[in-house]
Amino acid sequence: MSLLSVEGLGIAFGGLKAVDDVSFSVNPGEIVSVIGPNGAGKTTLFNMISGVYMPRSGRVRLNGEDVTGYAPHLLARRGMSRTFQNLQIFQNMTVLENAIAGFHLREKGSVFADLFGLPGSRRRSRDARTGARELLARVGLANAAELEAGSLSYGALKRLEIARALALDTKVLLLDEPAAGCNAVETEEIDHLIAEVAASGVAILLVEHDMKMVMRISNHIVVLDHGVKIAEGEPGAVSRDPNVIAAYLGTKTEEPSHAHG
Amino acid sequence: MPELMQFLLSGVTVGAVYALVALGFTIIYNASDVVNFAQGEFVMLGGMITVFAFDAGLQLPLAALIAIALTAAIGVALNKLAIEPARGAPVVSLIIITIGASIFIRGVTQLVFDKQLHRFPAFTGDEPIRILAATILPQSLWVIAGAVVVFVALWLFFTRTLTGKAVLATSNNRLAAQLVGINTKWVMTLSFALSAAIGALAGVLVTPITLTSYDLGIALALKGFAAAMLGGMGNPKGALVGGLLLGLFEALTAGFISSQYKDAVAFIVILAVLFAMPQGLFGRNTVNRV
Amino acid sequence: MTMRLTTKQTTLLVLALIIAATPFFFPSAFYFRVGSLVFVNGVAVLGIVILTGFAGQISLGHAGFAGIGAYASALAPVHLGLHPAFAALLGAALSALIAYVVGRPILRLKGYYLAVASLGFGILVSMVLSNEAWLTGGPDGIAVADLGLRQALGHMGLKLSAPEFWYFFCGLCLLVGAWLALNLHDSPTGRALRALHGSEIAASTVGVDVPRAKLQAFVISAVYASASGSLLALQNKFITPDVAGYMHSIELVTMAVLGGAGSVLGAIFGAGILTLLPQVLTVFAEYEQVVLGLVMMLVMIFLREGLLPSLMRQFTGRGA
Amino acid sequence: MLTVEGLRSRYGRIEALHGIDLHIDSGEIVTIVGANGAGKTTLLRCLSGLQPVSAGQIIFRGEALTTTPAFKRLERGLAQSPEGRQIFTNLTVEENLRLGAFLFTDDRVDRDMENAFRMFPILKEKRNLAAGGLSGGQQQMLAIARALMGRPSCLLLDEPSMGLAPILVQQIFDVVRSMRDLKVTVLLVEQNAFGALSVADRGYVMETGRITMEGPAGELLADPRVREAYLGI
Amino acid sequence: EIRIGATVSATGPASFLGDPEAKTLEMLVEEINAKGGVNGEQLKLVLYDDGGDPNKARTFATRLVEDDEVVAIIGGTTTGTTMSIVPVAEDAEVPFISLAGAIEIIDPVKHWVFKTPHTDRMACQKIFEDMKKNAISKIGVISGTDGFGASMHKQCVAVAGDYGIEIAADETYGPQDADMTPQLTNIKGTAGVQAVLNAGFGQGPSIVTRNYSQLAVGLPLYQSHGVASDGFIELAGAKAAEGVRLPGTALLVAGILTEGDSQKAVVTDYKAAYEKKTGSAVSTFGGYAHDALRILVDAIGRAGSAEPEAIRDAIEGTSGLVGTTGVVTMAADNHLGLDLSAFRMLEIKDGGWTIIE
Ligand SMILES: Nc1ncnc2c1ncn2[C@@H]1O[C@H](COP(=O)(O)OP(=O)(O)OP(=O)(O)O)[C@@H](O)[C@H]1O
Ligand SMILES: Nc1ncnc2c1ncn2[C@@H]1O[C@H](COP(=O)(O)OP(=O)(O)OP(=O)(O)O)[C@@H](O)[C@H]1O
Ligand SMILES: [Mg+2]
Ligand SMILES: [Mg+2]
Repeated sequence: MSLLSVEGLGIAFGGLKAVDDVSFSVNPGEIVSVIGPNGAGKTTLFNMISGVYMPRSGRVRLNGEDVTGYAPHLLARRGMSRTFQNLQIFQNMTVLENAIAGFHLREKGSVFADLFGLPGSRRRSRDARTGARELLARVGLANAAELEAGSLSYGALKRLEIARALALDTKVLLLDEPAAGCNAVETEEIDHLIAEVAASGVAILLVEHDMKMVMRISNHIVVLDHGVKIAEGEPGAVSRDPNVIAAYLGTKTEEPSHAHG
Repeated sequence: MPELMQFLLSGVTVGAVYALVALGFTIIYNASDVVNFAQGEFVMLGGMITVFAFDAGLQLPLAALIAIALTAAIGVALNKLAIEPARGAPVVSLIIITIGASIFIRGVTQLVFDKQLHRFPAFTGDEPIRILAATILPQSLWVIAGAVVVFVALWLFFTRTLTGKAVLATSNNRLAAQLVGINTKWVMTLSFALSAAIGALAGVLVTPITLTSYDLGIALALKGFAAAMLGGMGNPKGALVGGLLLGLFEALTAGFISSQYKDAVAFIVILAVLFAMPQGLFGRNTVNRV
Repeated sequence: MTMRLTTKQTTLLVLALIIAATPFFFPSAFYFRVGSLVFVNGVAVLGIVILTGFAGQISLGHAGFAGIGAYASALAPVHLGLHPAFAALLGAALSALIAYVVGRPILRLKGYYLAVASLGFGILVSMVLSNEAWLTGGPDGIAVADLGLRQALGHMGLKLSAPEFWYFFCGLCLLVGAWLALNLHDSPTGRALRALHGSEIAASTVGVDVPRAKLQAFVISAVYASASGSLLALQNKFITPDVAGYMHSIELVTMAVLGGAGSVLGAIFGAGILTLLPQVLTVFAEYEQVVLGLVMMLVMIFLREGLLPSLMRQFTGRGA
Repeated sequence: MLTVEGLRSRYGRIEALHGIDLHIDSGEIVTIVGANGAGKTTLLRCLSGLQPVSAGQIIFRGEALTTTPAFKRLERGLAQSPEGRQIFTNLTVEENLRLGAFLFTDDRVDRDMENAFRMFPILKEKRNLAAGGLSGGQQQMLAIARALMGRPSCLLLDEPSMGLAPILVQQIFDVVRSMRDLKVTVLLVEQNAFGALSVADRGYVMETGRITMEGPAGELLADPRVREAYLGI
Repeated sequence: EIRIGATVSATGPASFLGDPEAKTLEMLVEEINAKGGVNGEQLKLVLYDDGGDPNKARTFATRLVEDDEVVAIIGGTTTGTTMSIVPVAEDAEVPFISLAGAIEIIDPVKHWVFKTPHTDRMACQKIFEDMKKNAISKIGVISGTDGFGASMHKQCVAVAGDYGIEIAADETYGPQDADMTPQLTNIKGTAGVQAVLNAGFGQGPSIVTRNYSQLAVGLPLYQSHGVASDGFIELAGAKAAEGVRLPGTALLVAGILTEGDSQKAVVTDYKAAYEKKTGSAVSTFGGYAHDALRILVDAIGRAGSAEPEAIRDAIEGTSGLVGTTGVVTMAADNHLGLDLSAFRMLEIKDGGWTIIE
């Protein structure tokens, strides 16, 4: 059974059907990419899956359980985490604290233990701190740990978000344009990170406009246009699909061809 | 029911006072996202300066004009000296600054003028006007008319003029506003001048009804704030409707339920409305995509 | 062991030192009185630190809880025969309960909408306190029973005058309050609060139950306010509805923000400044308001993170 | 047209730019490439006046611009499409564009707006909706279109292709190219170094607050260091 | 030098009362010192403004006794502030003369506590006496929700029965309200009401009076001593205020007191001096402060000592002292020393005050 499955999901804003009857599924260890033109409904799809928006129709199943419209923190408890296209950083905290916040589910205990600083609470904090430092090292932000999060550059914030999302005991990870704002070399680093995470058995759902990256790491690609799924399949097949080329890829003159694969 | 009619007239009178104060909040809020807690002091200044100018022998219209101009200047000074230097500070800090400013203005007023209650004559006499067995003072009509005129002017300003849009843009994204060539400092100056002038105008209109004294501002600011939030902060329509509704709730509660708890009932209604509509009746629903 | 822990220990140490050492410079009991007021206000302000500084939620009605605490201490001994100390505890429990019930709906609101809703709550409380004169004594206030602890200490050989007793007792309460708040700051719950302050949506995606966390902050801060109200009532042995008034709510928020809402020591510092200021300004009573207003504006303009954090930054290059 | 000499800028105590020298001739397209945190955005913010300069000079069309307030720089002809898009989320798409031409009240405003709509048809579709509801890429288009509404003689673009679908990325580079015909000077900051260097005349490479390389775009594109560090080849 | 302490509400919601009190105290101390002081010693007034906050009042009271080492305290503009000063004065054993109205201040008698204003109860009694005289037995009451209005309301409800008066309608308004027509409409609509009584101070009563005339209620309107100042007629408007009755002090009608009136000299002097010094009209409240200081100075003089205990005893022995509020004669069981005769029933006629007894 697939870990995450989406069945006939749909939502509308005003008259606009932003997402319309979209279905697909993701298995553990698999990387599924959602691509499509700007405004196709990719982020909206993410928002419905992760409980930010309430879908108007359709179902989201996590591990077989119907979790449609569950609040994000309930989904987090069930192992879903995500990053945001429009960065959502805790600006009032340090980089390290941002990462520690990712461990919330593992470190939280009773308020009383926290108020009275009981040993249990202190130990959990300590563990989270250690874990967070490791994660920061993994995304290349070890040196920035004590800085205020607000002082990072865009690309660094992007990576901080990924670190925070990884901190959860994730089973399903939703990444919304993780490589935006990163150059080709940095993108490749993120590639590796994602592949590594997937290899550990996490189901990954990825939205990304960097086709090199998408083609390189996806097992499966879903193509949206105007909220509707217009194609689906292996990277190779999708990239040759004339509909996809017309709606999304265009004729590629800008990409250095030898960088493919 | 003549009682009902009387309650309604009372509600509209008081509501128009609240609406005028609430309308004063809109411009500064729209330019900077700051609720200016010194708005009540502008109302007070409008009344007090008029009183003293009038007592000094000036014609009432002239006294009122001086009061409005002076208050606008004070508004500009407040912006230049206190708000502008604190640019970029978090909103709570700005709230504290405006509260500080209101205390300061109150303190100075009490030194420059006095701590007595004052009033000046109603514009068109005190002969009550009868409407369906109930009565209303002519000055109330002035207040209502004032609220409506200010509302229309503000509404046109924000929907029909580029300057109005520039004001909105400034609060929405100050950096971007500068990038498109908006002189955000000037926008702020303008906003404070206008807000203060509207406040002073309110003071001039309501003083014959409510009387004025150096410490009248707090109560008015609170009610005006509540009214503005009920209607939805930043929207002139909200300020007008919120003010009138608040006045009506109070009057009807005082009339039919309990005068002791009229303010309580008004607040409970506000809570209920906000519960159903967290942005107030006409508040803009900010979309922030993630 | 880590940086953070030392911050906490320094804060507590500094606080304890101030409480213990300043009395050596006190020429009269009046100073004990003022000192204890600083601490009483400090306790309430700590609640604001948790609610506003940590969780970023504005309340303009927190004095309402101080009112509940104060009047519980005044009324429970008379009507329920409780010892004043238990009455104060009852007040805290009642405040927590009311905060729990009220907090649920109003914490859904944001920013100024939350401000106006909490304002309404505060006004409601003070209105009940002054309107229900049969129970509360109305606007003119009501007498409060003696706590009796001073006498008890006296019997045990520790003889303190009333101002001395209240100074040290309130100081102790403040220390405990500060210790709790500091614990919270660097605990999982505290981080969750600060996280939702930064971004509610991101906080919830990392698993923070945002409404619940806000409610926790609200309830905890209500208990602080209630304790502060009880201390005030017990110390003054007399209480009026002003304790729950709008002005008092504003005062509390101002103290917190002026001193530095995000910092425990800073906020207490703010409570100190605003409590002492009127006493200092009596020399030019006429200008008191003018000066108070000016101080508020100047601090916020030039030290926008609040007095203490800004000053610390000046000296050490980093916030408190 | 635009000359920058010894430009330094700091965030609090930390200096982000350690003396930048660069120049752009009239009508030129110049690109800056560099890793995350190199200081590209900071440099553009200095140029458009959003970020205070601690030392050095900015000279634009022969006049010093260093202390000119941000809002006056558009009057001089300098427009920016900033990082993070910075659109007016509470205003409609059309209002955003109209404000882009805040300085103008002539008929050309309408024509420019029609042009913008032709360039990005989706914006026309959404003209009466709050810009905050747009998708990330749509907002990016709006930010670029808004900058163009200001009739700049020099356009500063901070990662204009970010978040855009490949088909639109091509289009953005086409737009940049078309600036050459309109005699608009362009300073382009891009992570898509390949694309940027392909359209640009010249390029600079920035590393931790310093310019470390400069030259004609073609040369940089061929430089092995650039290829390894920024093109991933 | 004899140090006298005072804490009044010169600012805040009760500044309407506290401001003239502060000015009066300053003026009189200056006057007394100019005339050589008391017992050959100069008076030193330590005056604080508590802003109407009982908590602050208590702190200032502590400061007065602990730091300023005053021999007596005057103050407590409101009942709330007074009640929080009382424990301080009692503990420190310093005589305290309050300027607030409530009867609780001196009933039961507290060893160190005195007061100068009539009690609210006396104001109610005076008004009800007049109503009774006019065969009024059913009235409507409207009162402010502030301390003054609430306290007077409570007392009036308590003593109404003594005069055979029934309160058929009972309404309130907030101290800063702008319109009271709904409440007055309800009173007007209550069957059988023969008169209306308004307990309050500040702008409320002026607005009530104007609304009352707007609604053409047509029944006698009684105001409280809380509005007893010339300013009231001006604020309410002479036309609206016409016929309003209230219990006032001699101070208010200084000009029309008969030559033989024992208070004439005192009130005329005070009024003239105050109005010259401040440029604003005297009010009953300044008069309270005037009387408090006079009583204190008189007591110090008689005691021949500035010891708190001696002063206290002397205050208790005050007899026949002519003040602005009345002729004060205290006793061990009477720390007020005024009776109903000190109030005069006044009516506003042709924009001025007349005595109707
Ligand atoms: N809250 C909202 N209010 C109004 N319209 C919305 C809202 N959310 C999404 N939309 C609309 O739904 C459509 C899909 O938007 P979405 O953000 O999902 O696109 P996307 O595929 O993520 O695009 P991009 O690649 O540019 O990020 C867009 O046309 C957008 O304007
Ligand atoms: N608000 C800030 N406060 C403190 N430091 C900052 C701030 N903004 C940026 N910095 C620092 O300045 C340096 C340059 O950042 P800048 O944003 O200019 O980089 P960039 O080249 O645009 O990177 P990216 O490609 O990630 O957008 C970085 O080290 C960053 O951490
Ligand atoms: Mg998207
Ligand atoms: Mg950048």
